[in-house]
Amino acid sequence: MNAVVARLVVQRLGIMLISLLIVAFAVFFATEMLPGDVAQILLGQSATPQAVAALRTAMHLDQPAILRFVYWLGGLVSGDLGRSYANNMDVAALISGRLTNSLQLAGVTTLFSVPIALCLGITAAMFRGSLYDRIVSIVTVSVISIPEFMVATVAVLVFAVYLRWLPALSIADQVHGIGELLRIYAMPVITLSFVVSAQMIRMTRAAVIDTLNTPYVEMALLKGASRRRMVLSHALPNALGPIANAVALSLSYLLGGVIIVETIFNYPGVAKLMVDAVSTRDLPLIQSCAMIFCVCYLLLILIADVIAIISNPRLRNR
Amino acid sequence: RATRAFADTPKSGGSMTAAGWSSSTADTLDPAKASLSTDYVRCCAFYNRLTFLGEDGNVAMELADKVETSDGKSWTVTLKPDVTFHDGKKLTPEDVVFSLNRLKDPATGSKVQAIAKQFASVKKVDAKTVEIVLEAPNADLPIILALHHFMIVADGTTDFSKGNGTGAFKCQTFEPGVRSVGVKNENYWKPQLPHLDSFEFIAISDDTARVNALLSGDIALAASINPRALRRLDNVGGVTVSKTTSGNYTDLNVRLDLSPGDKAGFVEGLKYLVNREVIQRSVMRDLAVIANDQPVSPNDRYYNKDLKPKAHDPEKAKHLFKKAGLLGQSIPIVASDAATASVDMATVVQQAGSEIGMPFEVKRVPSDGYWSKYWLKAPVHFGNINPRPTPDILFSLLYASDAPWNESQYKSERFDKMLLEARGMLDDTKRKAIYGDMQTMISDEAGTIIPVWISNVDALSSKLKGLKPNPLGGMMGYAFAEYVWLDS
Amino acid sequence: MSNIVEIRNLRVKAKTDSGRVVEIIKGVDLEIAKGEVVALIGESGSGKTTIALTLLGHTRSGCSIASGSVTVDGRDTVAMSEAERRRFRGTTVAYVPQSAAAAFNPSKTIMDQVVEVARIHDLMPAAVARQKAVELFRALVLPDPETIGARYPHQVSGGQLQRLAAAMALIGDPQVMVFDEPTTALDVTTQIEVLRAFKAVLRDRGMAGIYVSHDLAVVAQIADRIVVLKDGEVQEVGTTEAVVNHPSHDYTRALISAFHPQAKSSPPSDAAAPAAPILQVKSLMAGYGAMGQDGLPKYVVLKDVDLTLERGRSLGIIGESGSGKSTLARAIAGLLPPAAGQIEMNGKALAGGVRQRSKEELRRLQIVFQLADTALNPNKPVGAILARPLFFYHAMRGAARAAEVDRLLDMVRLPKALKYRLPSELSGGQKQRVNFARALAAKPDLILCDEITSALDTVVAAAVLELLDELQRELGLTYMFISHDLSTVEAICDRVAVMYEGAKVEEMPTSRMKSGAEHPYSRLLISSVPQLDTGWLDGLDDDPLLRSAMADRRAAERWAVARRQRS
Amino acid sequence: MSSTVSSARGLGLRINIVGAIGAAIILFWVAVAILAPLIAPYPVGKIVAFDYFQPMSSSFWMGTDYLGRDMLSRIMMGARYTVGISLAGVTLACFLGVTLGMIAAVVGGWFDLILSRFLDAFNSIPSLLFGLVIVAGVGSSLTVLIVTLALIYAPGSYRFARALAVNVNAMDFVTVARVRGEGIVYMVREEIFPNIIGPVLADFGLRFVFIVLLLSGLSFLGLGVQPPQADWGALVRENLDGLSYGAPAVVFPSLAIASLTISVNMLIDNLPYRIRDRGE
Ligand SMILES: Nc1ncnc2c1ncn2[C@@H]1O[C@H](COP(=O)(O)OP(=O)(O)OP(=O)(O)O)[C@@H](O)[C@H]1O
Ligand SMILES: Nc1ncnc2c1ncn2[C@@H]1O[C@H](COP(=O)(O)OP(=O)(O)OP(=O)(O)O)[C@@H](O)[C@H]1O
Ligand SMILES: [Mg+2]
Ligand SMILES: [Mg+2]
Repeated sequence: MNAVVARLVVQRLGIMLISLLIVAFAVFFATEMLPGDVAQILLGQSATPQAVAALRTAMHLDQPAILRFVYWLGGLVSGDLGRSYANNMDVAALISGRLTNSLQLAGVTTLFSVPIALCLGITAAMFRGSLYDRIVSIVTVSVISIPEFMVATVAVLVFAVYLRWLPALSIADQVHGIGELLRIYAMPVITLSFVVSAQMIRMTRAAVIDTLNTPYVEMALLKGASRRRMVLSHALPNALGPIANAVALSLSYLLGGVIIVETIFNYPGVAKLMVDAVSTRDLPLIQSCAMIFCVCYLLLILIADVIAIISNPRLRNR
Repeated sequence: RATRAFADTPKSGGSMTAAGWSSSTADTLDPAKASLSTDYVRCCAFYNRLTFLGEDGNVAMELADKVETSDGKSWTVTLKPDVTFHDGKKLTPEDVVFSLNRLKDPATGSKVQAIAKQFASVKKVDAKTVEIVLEAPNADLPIILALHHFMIVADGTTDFSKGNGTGAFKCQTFEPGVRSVGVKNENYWKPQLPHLDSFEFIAISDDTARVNALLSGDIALAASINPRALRRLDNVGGVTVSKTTSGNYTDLNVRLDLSPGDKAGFVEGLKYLVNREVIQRSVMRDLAVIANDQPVSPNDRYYNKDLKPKAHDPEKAKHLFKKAGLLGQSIPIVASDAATASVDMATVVQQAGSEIGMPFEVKRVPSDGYWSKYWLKAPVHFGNINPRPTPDILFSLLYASDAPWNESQYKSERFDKMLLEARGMLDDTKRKAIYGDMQTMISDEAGTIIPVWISNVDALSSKLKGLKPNPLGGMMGYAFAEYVWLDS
Repeated sequence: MSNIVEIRNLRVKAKTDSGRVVEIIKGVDLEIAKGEVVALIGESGSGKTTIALTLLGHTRSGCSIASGSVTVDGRDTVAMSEAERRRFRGTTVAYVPQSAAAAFNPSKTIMDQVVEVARIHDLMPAAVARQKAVELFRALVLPDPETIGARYPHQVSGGQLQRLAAAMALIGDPQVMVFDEPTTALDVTTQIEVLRAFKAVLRDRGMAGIYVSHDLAVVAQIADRIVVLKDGEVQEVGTTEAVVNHPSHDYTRALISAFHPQAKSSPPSDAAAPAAPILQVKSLMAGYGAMGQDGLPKYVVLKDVDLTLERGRSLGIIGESGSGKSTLARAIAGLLPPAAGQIEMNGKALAGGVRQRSKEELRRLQIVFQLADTALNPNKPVGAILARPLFFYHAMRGAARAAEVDRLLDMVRLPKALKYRLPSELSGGQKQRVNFARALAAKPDLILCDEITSALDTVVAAAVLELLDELQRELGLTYMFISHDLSTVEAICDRVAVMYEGAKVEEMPTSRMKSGAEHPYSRLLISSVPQLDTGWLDGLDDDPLLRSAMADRRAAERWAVARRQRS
Repeated sequence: MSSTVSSARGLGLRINIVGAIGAAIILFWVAVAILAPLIAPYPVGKIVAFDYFQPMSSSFWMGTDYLGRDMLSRIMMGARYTVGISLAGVTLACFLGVTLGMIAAVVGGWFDLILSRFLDAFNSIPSLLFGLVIVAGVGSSLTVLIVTLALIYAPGSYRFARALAVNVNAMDFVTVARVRGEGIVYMVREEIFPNIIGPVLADFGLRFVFIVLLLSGLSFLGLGVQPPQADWGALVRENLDGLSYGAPAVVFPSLAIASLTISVNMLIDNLPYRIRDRGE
């Protein structure tokens, strides 16, 4: 790693801390705005004012919320995510397993969808204007315009209910070995790929076409280079920056945005955890999830920017 | 028939997965805090109650050998001998005293604190007897003790995550919001039970996904399925359906102390406007029984058979709205997915209203926060009430002047007096008469419109045997795990 | 003697977006003998590049060959299949582009791109290709021939890049080289080196070449024959000697007479009143990058520059590429707030940044940028571009404004109909005139002209210069005229300042430029201007002064590159 | 590109066949949306058949939904919400995002840094939480829904537009305008915007698709469209049970969504262009 990248990374990590602080405050105020608090929600229909007050005292929730929030922030500095209000478990313990699941799903989806999306985007750019290009672009838009829950449900109906090839539920900790991994992840991964690929395909295509119009690609043509060479060897390296950015933005969806997939396939990930946390007003848990989403998002953007720099010697050697 | 008898002979062994419809990080193994079906299922598997309600609605004994009283106020409970907790500790009266007393303590966060308040004292008498003294006589105590929250936990328990009870299964895994696994308690005090070696319980909140998981064989029991999935289940082999008509209902509440509910005629008009038949047939797909605006279910022995539901009569409704001076005024109805089928019911009312020139405006609000923000508060809104085992509980919870959940702010001194009177009454015939009158009062005077009783439908693999309906709710009153077996 | 290239009745058509088909090459015949270099000259838009590209069987998108044949080495590039063309390109015909800076892929090393032809056509093993490339670098007198290939395009200077582009073309040992204005973007000192390198290589290998340019003096040094084009048709063909000395066609004659622009006619009020300075620059320091602790930016470009511009006069700024000419203009215009020093206009100090200056101050001082391509918003028609300053400064609207736009177009000798076009539909000269007209629209006192004629052919450039002169006389404008083309400066300026490495090294009246320059760099610069004389370039080797100056320069260049790589 | 070219010479516009088909479908849906109350055969909320998920029939052209309501009427009325709200939402989102992005690029410096980081942070707040807060804080109406949709999608649009605008901002013609003393509004509107409009429109197309889908998610949170009305996404969602019966109630709204989103993108990829008089 060279100086430019190192400086960018250091600077971004600094900014990340500030962003996290902003997010923490925003989430805190947002949560405060929601009706009801943990005690009230845990008691549900039996929440009489006295019961709520007593439970609040019992749960040490009688301090002002802002104070509890500040304590939580203090704990965060020392790496302590706090305890969940809803079930008094350590938030870190509550999250770790689920985060692993989410990262696994996101990872498998990335491994699956990114190469396919890049291939489609690049080939569509290569044969711009051809029938192939048109089909790819229409199919891309159709694919994202089908709601996610529908894709997932159709997949379950076909592969799990009628054909019985795959399990309808993806229970992450049953994975032993590659065959099982494929069986269990197949449907969630396909569903998610449908959602995230379109943007990657379109942006890749646009970025490659953009660089295909440059004089150095025309020069390659005049050197006798084949279309393949023009695209892969000349256009692509220069389009890497924008492509990495588009990929990063699409992938950032894979952590917090997959609630529907987690619900339908009963996959225990952090998106559902966050929803649970919101519905129980479990502030430490909400905060921790929000921090995770934010860190992942900023990291993805950072990685994209680093790729852009590394792929561009002009920036790399500044 | 021979085959049938053969099929009905319980088989031991095997494991199964069942799915409820909701779970979250707030899942708990503390019976006092249990709030969702998933909690009840777990509690039933890991703990026992002193009594329980059988499929016929009659009280049976579980951990208690006997529950006796002479005046309805002071009760003695004799415990069964030789019952042990999962950790090997013997069941003692101290456990019962601890379990019941903590329900009273507001700091516990108990769901039944309002009911447990009537325990004036719970005391150990001797090595196998506990004495419960009530604030006032209540003939229903044995039924109250059958509620899921009244499970007996070991004395002094503070950490409930182990699920240390006397129940048929030992808790092996408990991940809130994800799943729980129970393995057979080999030392279970009930002979021959449970049949299963282990069972796993998860929740699939998406209705379609739950049915699909059953159809694909991933789970053996899908609780509370959508009525619209029935047609699908009819056409496939290997799946059966278990219906329970219980006391669950979704009601349209009009607060009598706020406009428009305070205008005479409005509530009555609404009762005539609600098309119960359409709700039963279209919204509930016939998995419902038409109800008569009061909370005691037809299964209950105190049900007043003579009280007829109001017929759908738009003209009469129109007349009544006009009388209330509200005809033509747009009135919001708050509905939410939090209250089962309430959005669809609201649109039925809305449509009926639009045909007589009464524009209702459906306000769908998020399920999130519904119970704290809208329920009991909005002038016209929906509620959803789970079955309760006795009219006394229902009335004191929902209709007494000081009831915590007085959905329509119904206030009647006469009603309150009748409630107290009936509670301590050990004579069943008189009690029935009083309860009958009270049902009529609610139906005519309160602002709660209860159009139908909602049946609960569980779908199960036909390999799963032994599941019977129970008045406490679906999945055999949530206690299926102990009783079902797998037929290979 | 057999011809290696024969173009017969070539017609190229282009389709415009309204579907109209226009012919851009209208039946051209052309032949090139083995070992012969033929120059294509003609004004911008005359079809030079289009013809050159047909030798490789290529047309730019939107264009296509309508009819005719282009036979190279006995094969017709028009009739070939695409696969055949691919094999043909780089091996039989090779192309050296107009802007090498744009033609190099910024993300690949130079070596990779130079040997790419060999790899594509599988001409030789990689190691051999590299060896050959190094030899070519040496033959093209590039510094550090062994290691220069490992650099990226942005790490070498423009002149070097142009030579590297030639190496890239030569690696496949083509029989025909196509040079498309390979020196237009270079300053004179660099141009000489590149020209010499090209000439040597072509001569050594006996290659045939087609050399596209609009600069007659350059062409005179390198070509055996000259073909003069206009509007897609051949106007005149002849040996270089003949065309340069006895042009027969009007256009050629215009080209040649434009080469010797009229020297600046002294302003009428010259001696009478010593004109008050309109702009004074006092010990100006400016640069790029973050401000350091000493109050100076990280890269200081301008070092202590003093300048005085007198009203109604023109000051020329000359200097090699990177010497800070544009930076000076940017600092004066307020685009680059100075780190130290002062700029005064009409005796009043100007604020450093654009935002602090008043609208009136901004109006009086206009800047015209070097690259007309990027200085015009590609999405606005010419009319709108010109109308904006009229509205902005003078609140003109409606018919008055339309009339004024017409007048401005007229002033810069452009047809009125042009106002409906987008900049991309204009030729380079037209764009530059629009660019200039926009500055005029503000009715300024002072115009900073940054290389406004360097992309234009001599005829057009001469016309623009004449226009500048005329406007100065009519409107009393003051110019600061930046250029690396000394004859241009000579034509328009009263005084000239020489910049070298960010400092003003010398200032003198234009009339003394040829004789009175004292600073060695000024002298090198002045003697590098090509002459319209076929023997000029070859005669240079005998000039000892130039040779030593060149040697110094090369050392300095090496040092500069090394420094750039370190930082 | 497409060989057949149809043109509207009267307007001086020209559009190719693919773009024309896209435009025609969009116009069709806009017309349906406008005329829906007049042409819908039944009231949206009326249960017209006791049977649910009925197949297509002569009285119910698109079958019935899960309650036995007429699907054709529901889709027609749904067009009002899907077409109207999505277009308004995406337009507002892109307007906000693109404007701020361009301003950030032109102004640069601290303004840019702070705005960018702030919007990045905003972007990582889950939209569910955001939606809930909105409902809790400001209540629910169509306007609120549109603004919420816009706020959710504006940061992405901002990032995209800013990256493009930064490149344009480095061009000389922008500098020329700056030296002229132009204000920020002119710079952004006249100099930057026309030069990024192409990619911005392509982005608009994708965002439109996402918004159509997000709409149904938000109406389930109680934001905006209220029963018995439903946007198309909500129609698909509420009739999803019908999927296993192949019910038209779930197929038709899906087709409607696909036809609208695809045609918007088709139109954007093949926008009509003006035949300009270039004076020759
Ligand atoms: N794609 C196109 N569509 C329409 N006309 C075009 C297209 N490309 C080039 N032209 C026109 O073709 C003519 C010849 O262009 P060409 O680039 O060959 O000129 P040139 O002599 O090389 O000019 P320059 O000196 O400016 O490079 C010009 O008038 C130009 O406007
Ligand atoms: N934005 C910038 N950041 C850093 N350095 C710059 C920047 N712009 C120009 N420079 C450097 O400043 C120096 C002077 O550049 P300037 O553009 O003023 O040269 P010039 O004399 O106009 O050259 P040319 O004849 O090529 O136009 C060069 O070394 C250049 O690399
Ligand atoms: Mg050219
Ligand atoms: Mg310059």
